[in-house]
Amino acid sequence: MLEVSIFVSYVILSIALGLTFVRLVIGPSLPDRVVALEMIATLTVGFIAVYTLSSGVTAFLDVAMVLALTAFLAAVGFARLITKGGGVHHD
Amino acid sequence: MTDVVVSLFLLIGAGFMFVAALGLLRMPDLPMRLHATTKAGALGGGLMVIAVGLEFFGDVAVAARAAAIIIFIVLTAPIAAHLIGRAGYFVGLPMWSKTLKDELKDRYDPQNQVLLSPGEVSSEDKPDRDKAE
Amino acid sequence: MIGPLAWNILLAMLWMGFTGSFTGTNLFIGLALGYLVLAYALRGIPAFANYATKVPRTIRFIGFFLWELILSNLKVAYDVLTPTYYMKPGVIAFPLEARTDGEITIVANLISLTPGTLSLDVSSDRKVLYIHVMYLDDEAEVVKSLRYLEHRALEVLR
Amino acid sequence: MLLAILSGFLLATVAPAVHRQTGMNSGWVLAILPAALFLYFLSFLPAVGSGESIVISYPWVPGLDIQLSFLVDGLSLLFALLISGIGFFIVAYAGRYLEGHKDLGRFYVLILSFMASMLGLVLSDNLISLFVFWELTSITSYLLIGFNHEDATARRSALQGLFVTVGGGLALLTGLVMMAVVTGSYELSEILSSGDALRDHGWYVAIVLLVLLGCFTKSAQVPFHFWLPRAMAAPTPVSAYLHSATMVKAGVYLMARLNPSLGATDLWLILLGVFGALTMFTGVFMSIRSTGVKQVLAYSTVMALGTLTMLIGVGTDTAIMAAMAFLLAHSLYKGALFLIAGILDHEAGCKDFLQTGGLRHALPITATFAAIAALSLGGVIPMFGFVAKELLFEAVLEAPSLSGLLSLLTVASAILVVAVAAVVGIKPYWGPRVETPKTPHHEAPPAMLAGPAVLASLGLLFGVGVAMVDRGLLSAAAGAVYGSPVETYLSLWHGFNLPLMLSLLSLVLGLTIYFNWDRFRTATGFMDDLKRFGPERAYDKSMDGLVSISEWQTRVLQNGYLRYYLLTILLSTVALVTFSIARAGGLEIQMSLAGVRIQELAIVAVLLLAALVSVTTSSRLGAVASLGAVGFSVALIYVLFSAADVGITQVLVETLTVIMLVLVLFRLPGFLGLTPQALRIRDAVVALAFGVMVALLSLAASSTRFADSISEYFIRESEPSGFGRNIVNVILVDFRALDTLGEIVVLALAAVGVYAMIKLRAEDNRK
Amino acid sequence: MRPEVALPVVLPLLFGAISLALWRYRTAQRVIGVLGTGTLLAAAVWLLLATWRDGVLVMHMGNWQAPFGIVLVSDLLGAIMVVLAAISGLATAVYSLTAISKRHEHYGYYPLLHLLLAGVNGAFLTGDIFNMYVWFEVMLVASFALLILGGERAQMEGAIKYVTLNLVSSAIFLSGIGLLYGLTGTLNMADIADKLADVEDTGLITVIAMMFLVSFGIKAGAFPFFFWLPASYHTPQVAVSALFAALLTKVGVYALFRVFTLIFTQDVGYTHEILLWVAGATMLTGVLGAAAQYEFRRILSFHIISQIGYMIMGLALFTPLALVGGVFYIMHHIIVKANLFLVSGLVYRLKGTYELKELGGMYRSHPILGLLFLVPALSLAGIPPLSGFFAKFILIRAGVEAESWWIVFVALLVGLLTLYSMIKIWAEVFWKAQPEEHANRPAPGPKGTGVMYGTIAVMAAMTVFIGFGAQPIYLIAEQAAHQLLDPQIYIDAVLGDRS
Amino acid sequence: METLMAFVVGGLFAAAIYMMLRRSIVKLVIGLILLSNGANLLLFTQAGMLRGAPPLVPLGATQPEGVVADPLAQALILTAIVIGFGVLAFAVVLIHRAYEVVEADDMDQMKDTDT
Amino acid sequence: MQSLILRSASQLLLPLLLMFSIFLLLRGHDEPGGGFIAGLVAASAIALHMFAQDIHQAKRVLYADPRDLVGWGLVFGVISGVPAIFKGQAFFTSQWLEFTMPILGKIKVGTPLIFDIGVYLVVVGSVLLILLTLAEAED
Ligand code: NA
Ligand code: NA
Repeated sequence: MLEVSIFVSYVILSIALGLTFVRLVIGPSLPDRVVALEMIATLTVGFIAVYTLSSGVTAFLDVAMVLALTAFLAAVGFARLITKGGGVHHD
Repeated sequence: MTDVVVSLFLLIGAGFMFVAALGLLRMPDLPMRLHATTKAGALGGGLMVIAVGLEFFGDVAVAARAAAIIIFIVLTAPIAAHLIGRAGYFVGLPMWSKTLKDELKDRYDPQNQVLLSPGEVSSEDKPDRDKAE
Repeated sequence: MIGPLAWNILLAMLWMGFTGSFTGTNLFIGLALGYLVLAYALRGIPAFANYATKVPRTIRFIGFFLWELILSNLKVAYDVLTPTYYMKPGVIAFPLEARTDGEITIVANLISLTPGTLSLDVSSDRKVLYIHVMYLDDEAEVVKSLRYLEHRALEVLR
Repeated sequence: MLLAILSGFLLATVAPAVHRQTGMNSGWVLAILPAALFLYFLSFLPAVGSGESIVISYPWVPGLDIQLSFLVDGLSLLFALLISGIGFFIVAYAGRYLEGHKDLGRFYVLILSFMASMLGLVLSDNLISLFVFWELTSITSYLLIGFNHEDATARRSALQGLFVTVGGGLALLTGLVMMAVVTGSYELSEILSSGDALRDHGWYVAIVLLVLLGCFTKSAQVPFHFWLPRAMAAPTPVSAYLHSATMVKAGVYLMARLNPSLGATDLWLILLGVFGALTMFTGVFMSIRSTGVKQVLAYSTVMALGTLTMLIGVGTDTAIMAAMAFLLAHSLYKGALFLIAGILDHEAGCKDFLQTGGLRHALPITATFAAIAALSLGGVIPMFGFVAKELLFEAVLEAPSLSGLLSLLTVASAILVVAVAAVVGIKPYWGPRVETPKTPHHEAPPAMLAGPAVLASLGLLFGVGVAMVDRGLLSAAAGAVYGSPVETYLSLWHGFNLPLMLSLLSLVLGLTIYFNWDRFRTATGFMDDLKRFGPERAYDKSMDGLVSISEWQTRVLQNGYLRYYLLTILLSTVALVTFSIARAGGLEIQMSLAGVRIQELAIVAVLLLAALVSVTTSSRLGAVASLGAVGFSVALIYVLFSAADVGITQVLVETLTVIMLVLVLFRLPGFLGLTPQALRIRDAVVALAFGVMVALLSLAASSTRFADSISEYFIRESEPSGFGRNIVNVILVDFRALDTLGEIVVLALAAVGVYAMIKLRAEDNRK
Repeated sequence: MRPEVALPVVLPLLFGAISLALWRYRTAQRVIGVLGTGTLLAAAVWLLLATWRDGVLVMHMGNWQAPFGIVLVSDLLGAIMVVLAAISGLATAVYSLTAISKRHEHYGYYPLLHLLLAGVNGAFLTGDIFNMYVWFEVMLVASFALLILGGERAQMEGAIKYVTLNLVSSAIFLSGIGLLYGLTGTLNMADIADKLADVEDTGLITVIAMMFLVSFGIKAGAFPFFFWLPASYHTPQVAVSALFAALLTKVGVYALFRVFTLIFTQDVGYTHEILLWVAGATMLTGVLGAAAQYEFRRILSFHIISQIGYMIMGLALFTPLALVGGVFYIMHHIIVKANLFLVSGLVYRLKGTYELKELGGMYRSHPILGLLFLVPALSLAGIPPLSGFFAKFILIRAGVEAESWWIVFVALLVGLLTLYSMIKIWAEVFWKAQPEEHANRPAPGPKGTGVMYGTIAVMAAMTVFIGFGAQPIYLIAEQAAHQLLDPQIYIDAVLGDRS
Repeated sequence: METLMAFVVGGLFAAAIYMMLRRSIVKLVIGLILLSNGANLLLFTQAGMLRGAPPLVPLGATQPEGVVADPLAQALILTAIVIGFGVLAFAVVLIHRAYEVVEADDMDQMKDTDT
Repeated sequence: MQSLILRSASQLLLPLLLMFSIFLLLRGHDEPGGGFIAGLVAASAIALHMFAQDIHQAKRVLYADPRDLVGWGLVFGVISGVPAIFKGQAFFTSQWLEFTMPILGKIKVGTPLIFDIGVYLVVVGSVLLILLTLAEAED
């Protein structure tokens, strides 16, 4: 039961990753890409959750914890850049 | 029993993740993409982490970490969305053509980084501003 | 709210130390006992005055909020998953009742997490929250539900 | 012995101080040393004259078989006496000639050092110490030629001399080393007895060529003769000493020295004979074509050097004896004539024979000794030069082969020599008075006259009393060169024989040419055009060529374009690796995608695509964002394959990198489409090639494993010995703490560097 | 337990750390700068003597037995390099007392100096291939920072090339380590050598050897990887140039010596043949590059490259004598090249320019400096009896014995062309009269040049000593070469004699 | 998986090198980042890849149960990542400064020091 | 960046992250974490504060000059390897002390921990030195 769900989750997350990636590529603006990057981080948290379930090793949750923090930090950084006028008009 | 619950949380979470990703791709402008990722992403991630917490139910370390992750996601996702959303808005990214109204329009002065409320007068009209600034 | 909560957690920790059992169940027991101690034994101390009522109210609010969150997501999910768009987006100015920075922040974030609304920014005079709304079919209805959310949040916070 | 040789260097170090103390008498004071050395070497004469040779050895670098070992036999003694004896007069002379010159102190340093080097050269028994002194003479000579260093011509001439002689010296070094490898020793005293081993060895030809290259360049043999006349940029005492009496003879010395071990073959005879004869003729021909005082003398020196070389090549006992006699004669008269040339310059300001004439009244003593020296040069009886010339004719006439050619050139040269002798001995002093740049008021001071007087007189003395030098010194020297005692002895009068006839013939014809000197020069004017094809031209061309090649190379290789540097490096790497793989006959590779999970595939796909996007996107920040995606994917790979700490670190670092980029890129402009399509394709091909190479190596290395990893140890010992359950962290802070220490040092350094970069800029902006 | 093995690494780390911590106190940093490098020299000499007396010394850092922990190993080559590093470090520190401006001191000059030395010494002493990578990076980043201290355009441009190409080198190095680790499962160099010794199919190993060749070739400035060097070495503060010239490329050379005598000896006929070609091409391109230059430090920079060629030639010929020559060459070159840069700095100090065409008249005005230039310059060109002569002589003899005629020819030719460049500098800077139009260029002036003179004179004296006292140097080099040719000595010292 | 990773590593190297061959200094930096990722992953691949077995010792035990991933390689990579970060930080700022000085994002305008 | 929301959120996030960082530092020897990771998290926390508030606020929170952190952290790191030498052991041989404390039980304190703290300080100092300097330059 759980194995199947894990497999299915992996598949769903992989597809989601692909979709997000498309947004990352096509943009069109920097904020769009940043959102996509955020989403990738969130998906990574998801991957880690599934992986924790499938492997039974909980140590990887720490990675997810740090990931949640830093992805936010990156977004803040980008937002700061964009607000200052960088990277949108002459991108 | 646990397996079923865990699977449920996991699959629903993954489903929301998918929705978020698809929304990100399909939505026509930045704010709406943010709608998708902020809500569905946070919820999906949260549910999946809850699934982990349930699977290792009773293990304080896991529970604490799961809780921390969820709190973190819930805490940061809307802030990030706000930051990116406003940034995108202020630098003038076009909104979807079918947007009904925009009360924020022309309220932001990037020079002074002042955002006026609807009734306020634009700062340039205020006589007492220090011109040297 | 934060102070008493910290005390509560501390008491739970002590409980776990005394009993020498570091399990989730015991933590839960510790938290509950701590709550009882703070809510009843120390209710005379001003800092803990409202603690008794606040905790259940907070829990109720979280429940309410989670429900809203799920609802909002289902709505978005439907829109995302179906080929046609039902959105009628717009940006509205929502006059805030929240006053302190903390209140404004929490309200804004809650709004971002709930049905079809996304806080874009607070005006510099902190009177207005600009919100991007996804389904602006009936603006009054939207504002009303936002107001309701704000009230419930402030109730917990104040 | 060592002290005797080094004393010159030692005195050199204090010479400027001595000069300051003794003022105008410094020449005499400092000349005490060469005089003392002369006497010291003279004390060896009895022993050496009776056939002994003395070897004295001091260890230097025994590990390399380099000794400071010295050999005193006839040959080295002859040279040592010439060097110290003439050195005495030169130093004394220079004291007056350069009186008041601001660099006189430095001049002493150089000339004394040179003398010491020269002594070391001729006395060395060890080939390497010989070479050391050999090079020292080149360097000191360089500094002396360029003594008037603010003059560009002097600098150029000095460089030319140095370049030619050092270049030859390097060939010589190779030859010497090869000799040592063949014979197993660097000691001349041993090598001289290994002649057969050398001649039979496959390297013989190479050794001869290399050694001769060194000797020919040093002794200005054709085609390397061009540097010597140029070297006349040096002050006259230098020309007299280095470029007539001593340094240029170093090459001759070495050929003579090695004659027993390398000589007595056709190769040796032909090379030395032909090049020597050509040099002889070229020298004298150029000499008579010149009019500059020092030019004439310099070219006639070339002639003498050619003669000596030729004689060593001929190699019969007569020839060797002739060579030794000629060597002595030449040193005496050429030393005298150069010093007289200096007097002409010093007193009358004459640098060209055409500016001179009728000076016999103003400079009677000078004129007298000039005449005596010129007679010796011209080979007129009863001068010592005559003795030498007679023997020279005899030697070439009896040469074992090439006799005809050598004799012809010798006679032709002898004729021209007479003309040259007339030019230097007659032209300035006789005939009508010619207006000289300076009017001479008096004779030169005694210090300047002493040298010409003594040297010229010795030429006469030795001619009349041949026996004074014959049996002791010259026969010993000749014996050393010949390899066994020589039977030929000198005499002033041989009777009416063919050589005497030739002497007379040359005298007559030579004087004829002298009296038609102007016409002769005009008639041979076409020779100037030939210079364009001469060796000097080749030297100039190669110097220009060197600079051109250098510029070209810098333009091509060090072109300033970072991407071409990278391209070169990467392509070289690919080439090296590919070639090595091909040489190894391919690599063993096992490929298998079994067991790869779908999520892993997805992540890998995203990773690669993100990398691709970051490469191809035209949006700068889009590239940064894609980079973030790459980073997260990599982190996920770490996590999926059990590396938690690495995953966390990757995530953190990735984020901080993005933030940093964002902070920094803020000001930078967007990408420009700078490169044309074709170049982009080229770069892509290179990049792909490199990628494929790395992938192949990775596959090959994963498919092969020679031993188990030492990780087992850490896994086993982490908790018990490192007291930590996170094995990675225990490795980081304990098992391999040194790595971690280095790592934080890197971080600290980077921070300091960044801080400095930005703050220094800020400071500059404030200014 | 032999503390002397680790001191050359630990001391500069400690001094670097302390002077970093004392960043507010400039004087303290200057004092630590000189005292620290002085102490380092003492420690280095101690190490060399100990290694000379007792053979290869090993310290198992953290007391973890080899091959598990990191070992520091001092064989003679390593110890020699450490001494040379300490000498150049001390010379630079002393010279810097007047040569480095206050503001550069303020931004971390001395800590960078110490830590650079720590990196260099770490690389020389470590017996662990990954640890070597770490020290390489320490050295590299320290050198990056030193390079840009000043912030001028030329420094930026030079630094970008320097940084980029060296990072490529590092990446290739790291990849090579990864591949080696994949094959052998170990990082200890002795252990790697030991494990590779019995391998029969050596093709892959040789291929990996090429990665190391390229990586270290870049660091060493060998052909065709040297481009970063002429682009950058003439740009920083001259004291920094001198230190770089003395040490950095030599770390690459050292690494080549280490891995191609210890680890990659499976297919010497092939690998060392390639090294020989690299050596020849390096010599030639370096010296030719210099011929057209008219900037003091640029000429010197190009000559670093050609000199590197000689060192690699020693390694490539791979006979006992050739290795002696290589080691001897390194010793000679570090002293001489550092000194030449220091001389150029003094000339700049007095004249305010490095351009030969604008310089002149210094033989007249500063004869002592002229002499102090000639000693290292002629030594570099291999004029006897200075140090460079013996270095070249040994290599020539080794080349002759190996009958590698073309490399002998190249080595000699390059010697001649080196002389050409040195003489060019001499003629232009010292002999030529000062060109009128550049006579009044502003220069920092002679204040405080005494310290600089002193440093240069001591270095020149060392050059002379290596020449006249070549025997002890030769003996050390010979012993070092002996250890290099018999890797088992190193392996046994590190892993213990297991037979 | 090692096979797949070989492609990843090769791909990263190729991308990195392509970027470094561009004229833009910003692209150069991106290339450097990719390069260091590639090298790290190469090392990771070579250590052998194992799923779900982090090198941790369970509480109370002295050794992990069963086979765990190679901790040494992980420690090395961690070190390499940090070093790469330090170097990169420097490089990024250097490029920033170079840009300020040269005033163009074009390596071709930075070739004065060579010739 | 003038965002009220971020500013007030950062007041909450900062202590949270700093606690998290210390947690990672202390348990790094047993679970994922350690001085380096912890240092990066702490640096990130302050960087976030810098973005949310301003540079001065961030510096005030940090209190120490980042250069001091770098310098003294490095001193710590090197010094932790030295005690062994006084016991006649190789540099960086770890030295452990065992305490028995009430409640907490047996606690092992050793030089690797000091080393880890050194690493932590250097990382915090270096990263912040870079970020703060950059941010200052940008203004
Ligand atoms: Na380097
Ligand atoms: Na160098």
